[in-house]
Amino acid sequence: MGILEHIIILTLLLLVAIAITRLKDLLAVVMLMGVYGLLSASFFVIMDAVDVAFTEASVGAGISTILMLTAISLTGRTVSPIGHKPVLAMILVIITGGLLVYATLDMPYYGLVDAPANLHVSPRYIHDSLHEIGIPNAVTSVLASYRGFDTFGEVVVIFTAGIGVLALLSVPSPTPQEDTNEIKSQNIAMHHQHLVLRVISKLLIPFILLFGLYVQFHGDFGPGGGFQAGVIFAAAIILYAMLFGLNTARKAVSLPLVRLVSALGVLLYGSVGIVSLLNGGNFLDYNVLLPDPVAGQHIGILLIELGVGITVASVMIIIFFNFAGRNGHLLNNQSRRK
Amino acid sequence: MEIIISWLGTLCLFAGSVLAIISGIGIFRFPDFYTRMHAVGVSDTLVTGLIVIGLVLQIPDGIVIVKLLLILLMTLLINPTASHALAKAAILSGLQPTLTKKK
Amino acid sequence: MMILGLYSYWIVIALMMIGLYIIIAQGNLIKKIVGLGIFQTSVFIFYITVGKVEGGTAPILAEAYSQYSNPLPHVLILTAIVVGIATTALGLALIVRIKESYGSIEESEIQEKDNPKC
Amino acid sequence: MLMAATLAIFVVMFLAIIRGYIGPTLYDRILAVNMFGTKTVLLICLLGFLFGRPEFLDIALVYALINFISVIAVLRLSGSDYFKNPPQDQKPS
Repeated sequence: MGILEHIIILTLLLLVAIAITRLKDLLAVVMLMGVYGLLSASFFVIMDAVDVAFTEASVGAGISTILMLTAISLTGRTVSPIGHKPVLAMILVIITGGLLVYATLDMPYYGLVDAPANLHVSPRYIHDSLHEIGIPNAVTSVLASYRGFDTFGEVVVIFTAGIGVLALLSVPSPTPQEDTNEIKSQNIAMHHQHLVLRVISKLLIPFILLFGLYVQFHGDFGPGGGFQAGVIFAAAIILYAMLFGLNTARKAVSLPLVRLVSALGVLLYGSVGIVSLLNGGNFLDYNVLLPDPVAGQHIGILLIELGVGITVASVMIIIFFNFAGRNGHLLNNQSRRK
Repeated sequence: MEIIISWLGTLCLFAGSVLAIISGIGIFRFPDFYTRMHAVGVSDTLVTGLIVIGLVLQIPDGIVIVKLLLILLMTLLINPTASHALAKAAILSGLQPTLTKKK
Repeated sequence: MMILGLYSYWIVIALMMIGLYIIIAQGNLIKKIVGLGIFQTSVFIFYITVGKVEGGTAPILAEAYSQYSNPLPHVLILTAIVVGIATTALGLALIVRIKESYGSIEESEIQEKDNPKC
Repeated sequence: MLMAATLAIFVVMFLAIIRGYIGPTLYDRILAVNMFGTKTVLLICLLGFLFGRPEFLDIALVYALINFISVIAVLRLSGSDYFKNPPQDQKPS
């Protein structure tokens, strides 16, 4: 069961990847990258990795497409052809691939129950996590509790990337006085052009935000958690910025505040660790947070997932606004088309 | 009664699959953007509706039905909107439909 | 049996090599980032495939199931995906700045501007 | 029947990928990606039922929403100056 879908999806993935190498139009490449993301997410569903599929769905098909598009709108669309045939690259790639294929001959076959990778720590996670941590989603308990320190590192990496984008791309925001009239006229022009979209989005945006919160707090019981929720939350705000103009969105979502909040998320995560140190446990050992260890785990996981969600959402918003703000006309007054 | 419902579900799934393949052929074979648009835009929502209803009829579990209906609702909102936006953007960008086929 | 058992690894390798080929052979910087993305996804697929257990189900524990897939690779890849998009954004930001100062995102043109003599 | 529907979805996905590859205009590609997205939503629903754990439909819901956002993003962003002049070779090489 499942082997047929498995093979079909992998073959489709390969086809899309080959198509991507052959296309010269960067927009088409980005579109196919979106397809690639959707396909790999479906593959993750077949592989039982529902949390990963969740993340890949919101990141690979959503945010990454949007970021690539914004970048392309700043750099141009065509790929100029290279003068020579890359024979050397081809040879190198074929040799490496051949060696890797040779190495797979020693790999355990797909899906073996007693493959070495599945014998080491995973039985502990599967058998003991329910009464050690007390939540059914083993992925969340490993992510937030057993490997909490690792996840802390990942959150810091995301935060650092946000700072990096800020350092590279941030532009001084326009002064509010000269803005107001311009925003109004743009708003009217855009209102005519995107009427249907705006009405539907006004219905959808609250729903998406609510759904983001559901994913954030339901992550203990089903697929979801801070990473996915953060991305979904940011996607809703990006949708708002795209349909109502960047300047209007800047008014609704204060960027200095978002910058502050992105740091607060990391701080929240770290301070949970500090509090558990003060209570006499190890760093990020939630057992000591409350008298009852399982309740302590609950509150600890809730807090650090919140920290993750806040940081991820605000970093994604920072990244998008800085990319889009780089090209001042990108989202504001392009409605001059007839 | 249950047999009828499950057969109804199967029927919905079957109709959905057939329509899906027809729309797939449409997007592949039709000559220009607007005809392809109509093949997809018209059938996509119906296919989603049929398959989701087919799945609803197959399962008695409450929360799953709620989620499926939520998906159906979202699709009913999103698909026509996306089709509308796409067609409007195409016509505004000056893409002309192929009116007569050149021989 | 061997083909079925190793098929996913071979596809992973093919995807990885396609990504590598794009990174080496294409001159356009955005295309290189796309190649990096393909390479990265191939690693994700590899990890997830390794964690799959035949007959297992998603590692969301419930009474009715006894066999689960390995949750550890899921955790590693879940965080890796979000970190991946953050680093991709950083790369794209660098490319935007390169475009602004060099006026091009083609590797050969950038090199010409750096060393006009060669 | 679930299996047959899944296979039908795969066939449609394949056709959509081909349309996304050959284009020829940007809008054809967006159309193909949009269709691919809705088909992925269905695929996830069907796979959940096929593997006997249909409670993970949240993923399909996310797909539907994110797909909408990315289609809107393409349409909004493709209005910028660089995109108005399409490249000379519209066909893939």
